[in-house]
Amino acid sequence: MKKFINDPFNLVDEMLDGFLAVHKKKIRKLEDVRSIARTDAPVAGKVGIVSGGGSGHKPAFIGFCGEGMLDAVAVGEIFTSPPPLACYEAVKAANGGKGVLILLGNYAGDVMNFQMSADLSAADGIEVEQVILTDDVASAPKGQENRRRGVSGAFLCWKVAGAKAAAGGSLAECKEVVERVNANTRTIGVALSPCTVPAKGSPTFVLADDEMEYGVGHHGEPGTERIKMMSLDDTVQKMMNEILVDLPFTKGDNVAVVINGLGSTPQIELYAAFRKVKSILDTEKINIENAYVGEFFTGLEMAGFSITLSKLDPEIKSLLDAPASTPCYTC
Amino acid sequence: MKKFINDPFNLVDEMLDGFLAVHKKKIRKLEDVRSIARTDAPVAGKVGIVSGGGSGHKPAFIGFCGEGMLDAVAVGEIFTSPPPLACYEAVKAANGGKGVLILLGNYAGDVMNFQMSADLSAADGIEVEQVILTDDVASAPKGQENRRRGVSGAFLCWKVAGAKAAAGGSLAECKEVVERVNANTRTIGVALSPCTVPAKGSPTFVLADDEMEYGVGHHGEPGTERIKMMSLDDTVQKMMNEILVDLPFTKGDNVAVVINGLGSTPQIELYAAFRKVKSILDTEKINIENAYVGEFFTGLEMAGFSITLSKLDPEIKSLLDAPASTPCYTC
Amino acid sequence: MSESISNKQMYHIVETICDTIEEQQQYLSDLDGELGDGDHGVNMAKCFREVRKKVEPVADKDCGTILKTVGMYVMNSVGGAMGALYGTMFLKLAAECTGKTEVTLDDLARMFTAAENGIRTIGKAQVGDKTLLDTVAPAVASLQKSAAEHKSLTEALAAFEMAAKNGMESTRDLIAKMGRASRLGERTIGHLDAGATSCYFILRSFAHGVEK
Amino acid sequence: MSESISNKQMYHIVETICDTIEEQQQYLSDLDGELGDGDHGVNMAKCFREVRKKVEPVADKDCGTILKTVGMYVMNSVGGAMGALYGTMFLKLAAECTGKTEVTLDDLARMFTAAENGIRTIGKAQVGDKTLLDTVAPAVASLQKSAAEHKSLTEALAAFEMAAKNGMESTRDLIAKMGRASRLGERTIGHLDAGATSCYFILRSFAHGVEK
Ligand SMILES: Nc1ncnc2c1ncn2[C@@H]1O[C@H](COP(=O)(O)OP(=O)(O)O)[C@@H](O)[C@H]1O
Ligand SMILES: Nc1ncnc2c1ncn2[C@@H]1O[C@H](COP(=O)(O)OP(=O)(O)O)[C@@H](O)[C@H]1O
Ligand SMILES: [Mg+2]
Ligand SMILES: [Mg+2]
Ligand SMILES: [Mg+2]
Ligand SMILES: [Mg+2]
Repeated sequence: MKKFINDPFNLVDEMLDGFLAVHKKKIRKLEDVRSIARTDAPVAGKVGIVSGGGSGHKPAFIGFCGEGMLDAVAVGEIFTSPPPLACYEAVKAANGGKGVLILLGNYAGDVMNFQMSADLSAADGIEVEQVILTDDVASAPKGQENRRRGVSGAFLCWKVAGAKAAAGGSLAECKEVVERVNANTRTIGVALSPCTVPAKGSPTFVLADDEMEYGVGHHGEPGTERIKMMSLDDTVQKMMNEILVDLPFTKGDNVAVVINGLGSTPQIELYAAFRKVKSILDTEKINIENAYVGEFFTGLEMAGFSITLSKLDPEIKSLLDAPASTPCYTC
Repeated sequence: MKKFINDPFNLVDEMLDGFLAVHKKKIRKLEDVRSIARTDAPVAGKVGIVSGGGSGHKPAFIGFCGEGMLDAVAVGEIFTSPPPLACYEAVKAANGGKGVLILLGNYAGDVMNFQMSADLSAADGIEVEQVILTDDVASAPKGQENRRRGVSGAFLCWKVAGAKAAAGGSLAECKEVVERVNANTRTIGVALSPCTVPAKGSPTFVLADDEMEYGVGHHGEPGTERIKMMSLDDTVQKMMNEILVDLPFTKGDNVAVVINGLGSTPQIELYAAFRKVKSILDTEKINIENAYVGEFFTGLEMAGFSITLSKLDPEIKSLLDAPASTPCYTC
Repeated sequence: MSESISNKQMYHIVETICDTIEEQQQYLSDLDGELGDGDHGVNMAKCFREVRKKVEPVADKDCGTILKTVGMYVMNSVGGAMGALYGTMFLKLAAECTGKTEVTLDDLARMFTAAENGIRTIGKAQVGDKTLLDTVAPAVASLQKSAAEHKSLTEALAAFEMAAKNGMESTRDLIAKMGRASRLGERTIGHLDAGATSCYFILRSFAHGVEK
Repeated sequence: MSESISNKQMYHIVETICDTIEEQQQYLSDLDGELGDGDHGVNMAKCFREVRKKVEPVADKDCGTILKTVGMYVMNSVGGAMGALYGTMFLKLAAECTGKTEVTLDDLARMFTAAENGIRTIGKAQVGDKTLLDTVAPAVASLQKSAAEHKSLTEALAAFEMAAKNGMESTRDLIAKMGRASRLGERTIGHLDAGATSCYFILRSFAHGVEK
């Protein structure tokens, strides 16, 4: 393992020290727990939006804490969900008196720890709702959507939830709009090489020189198939075939596209992938309204990318376009 | 070589197709040449700021084309400077009648091709000035600063030049302020693993499992030393020792810091590196006014990072803080 | 062996847990590597290294305090499914012996019943889902049976350990229904579940720690 | 061999350049890999593969048109130091034989003198800096001398090739002062310069192409 680290067990704390120093205008650390909040949280009279999860997904989650997106984020160890107290304090910090919406990926640890924080918060009289995100088509078959992992589609959900809350939406409205986004979002990922969790020191998987892990998760979870290397266009075509039929996306749909680098795939390849996605959607007469290319939800230094399609309606489109100002995303 | 590509010789064009489709609100392609400009270029009565160089440095250069930064960018093959015609058309597209400032790295190809474009532009009656950026301390000894490579310090130069031009600065003023930034900026890089130029197919260098390339260039140029792996803190200390004495930066200075990932180093490590930079600067009583952590000027999927320090004065500080809206940087 | 566990023995039990997890770190990570993300040993070892330090200052306190100290740390510092599940387990164990410097077999049966319920509530797993519940549930059932039959503490703990072990072993032939491993479906057959295994080491430490 | 180069021969020369670069691609990249970024062969091969297509439609035109077609493509499509330097070289060669269907030794000497000057102006290198100028300069000097001495075209081209070869070989013992390699200082001794080598192949093609 070659990494720029000191003691691996201090890495998340050291990262957070640096992150807080760089972004002190936008975010602050909560006391006693490893959670952050936008500097002005709680915003009185606004629904609080909270997320969190393991670290190592740069820029997720903390990079999206700020105006128009997440009010507070609980920060776990690398690829490990944060403990209930961190989640609970994040909820309290986000609570502006209008309730708090927790958005989380569908990982056992996140589900348990956020559930406990929700119980603690409810006992405090804070109105709390949760939406568990499930956009990864590779992680469970159609019909079992609620078993699927939440992956890079989360970026869209955070954006929409934050914008809806900023626009004065009620807790129920914020929850409903995120559920709508989640229900209309599909993602699939592919990897060329693994990542290494510093505390563990060995790669999460091993691939031959001519192999790809198809359907990989962003912690390096095994995908649905180990396939031979293909050209970029063939790879994208295979991924799109799977996503398009799953929802399904059909002629005339308006969509947002996210091409998300998983860590070490150069942007040049991501934009080239977008080009192929666009040409497929053009053929299908599906209209791209919003496009995001870059790193949103990575798996340390994994080489790979994911494609997310999300069917839009006018409200969701306008919420995506609403202003946001966070450390890693501004619009 | 494992990459998401089709024909390597089409990669830059395919990338650009994707890039233009995603960022069509901010940038457009020029006709007949591989160059881009902000959609509203030329901005009448404003000095035009132009840069360009080889591709593969995501988000540099094209990611910083837009309001408040670069007006036009000439796009080369991977790690290869763009031809004179592309540079020339970029200059013409940026020319709002108040002259054009070209900023370039100190690479033989860039110097030659931009010089030819400057000659062609001058023949057209366009007032053109050039500043060759030279922030990499590892690439030539002190006293021979003009032989040094231009690396991630360029990000600060583009920002400042763009802001000065937007504020109504004359060509001479824009040139002067960039020269001031360049003269006060120092960078050093280190790599853990190489990158592979797709058309070539083999890594730019080979390192043993316990080695780092110290002083590496962002095309994978050999550094000044091949050293044994060290802890992050020791690595940063060594880099800072070299940068600090070179200018020198001294007690009471106000600085901007850029921690630039070279491609596949996770943000978590970059922020941890920033933490150590900050602790060293705190000890030296050097005050960080602006801090930038992320990818600004990469070398494909190289694992590594660079540290840039730039001594600020009030004007430069305010130009850094001025608004910008580009595909990959907004403030 | 006496018919109850003293607070001193409870402290030994915790030390035994810490020692065992440390010893088994690599083994647990390897198991998790087969089906999960391979960090189970590292996570557990890091956690229980810290538990050892946290518990030392309360070594002389009552059993409830000792176990609550473990549970609070595990629950609030570690994170992950393990933090929630083992945190809940130790906090539930603690809650049932608050203030006690001696814990009888009846107490122990009540404590573990509460722990199992806590794990079921938070984890929502069933027996057979290839999780640590497959270790916990038969061990707790055995303890309840021993208590009902007024077995000796020694006999009860031996049966408890054996039931836990069989429970752990049972996961080898199961298909994972929970956690990361559940995405692998049939591919999980033939591998022990990492959580079920670490849980066995913890439960075994109750038997072994008392012997010290 | 006649005492001038016909436009037909000039076309053969260009074809020979294209063939040679294609053959030597790996060798050139390997040389560049020792001191530079290892792409010289790939860049040159990609370039001259396209040159071949661009020149075909003007195969019957005058020498100036043929060489200008090469120069325009190299200058405006390839990029890099090579695009600027070789682009300049071919455009300067072309400018000195505009409209000519026959090129004499005197013409050739004038053409290459212009090319050398162009390369010096744009590249700002000196002889001895370990660049392609170390190939060009002695070859051009030899051509000038042959012309002054009214040597036969055959003799002149043989001497031209030999001078280019020696020039290329001279780079082995030099320290690079230009381009990427210059950052390596003394470490560059013992390696041929990639640009000097590709330049030798180009100049040699003038001799070999005429023979065809
Ligand atoms: N819902 C659940 N109920 C009980 N145990 C569970 C549940 N989900 C996961 N586990 C246990 O968690 C173990 C994995 O723990 P660990 O590797 O530390 O966490 P992670 O999967 O987050 O890396 C599994 O082996 C399984 O025994
Ligand atoms: N200033 C210069 N004048 C003449 N030749 C130069 C100059 N700079 C570089 N070269 C030549 O360029 C060659 C490298 O070409 P190439 O590898 O294609 O470009 P790059 O260095 O951009 O990858 C060197 O071998 C050298 O001969
Ligand atoms: Mg884990
Ligand atoms: Mg090159
Ligand atoms: Mg695990
Ligand atoms: Mg080269």
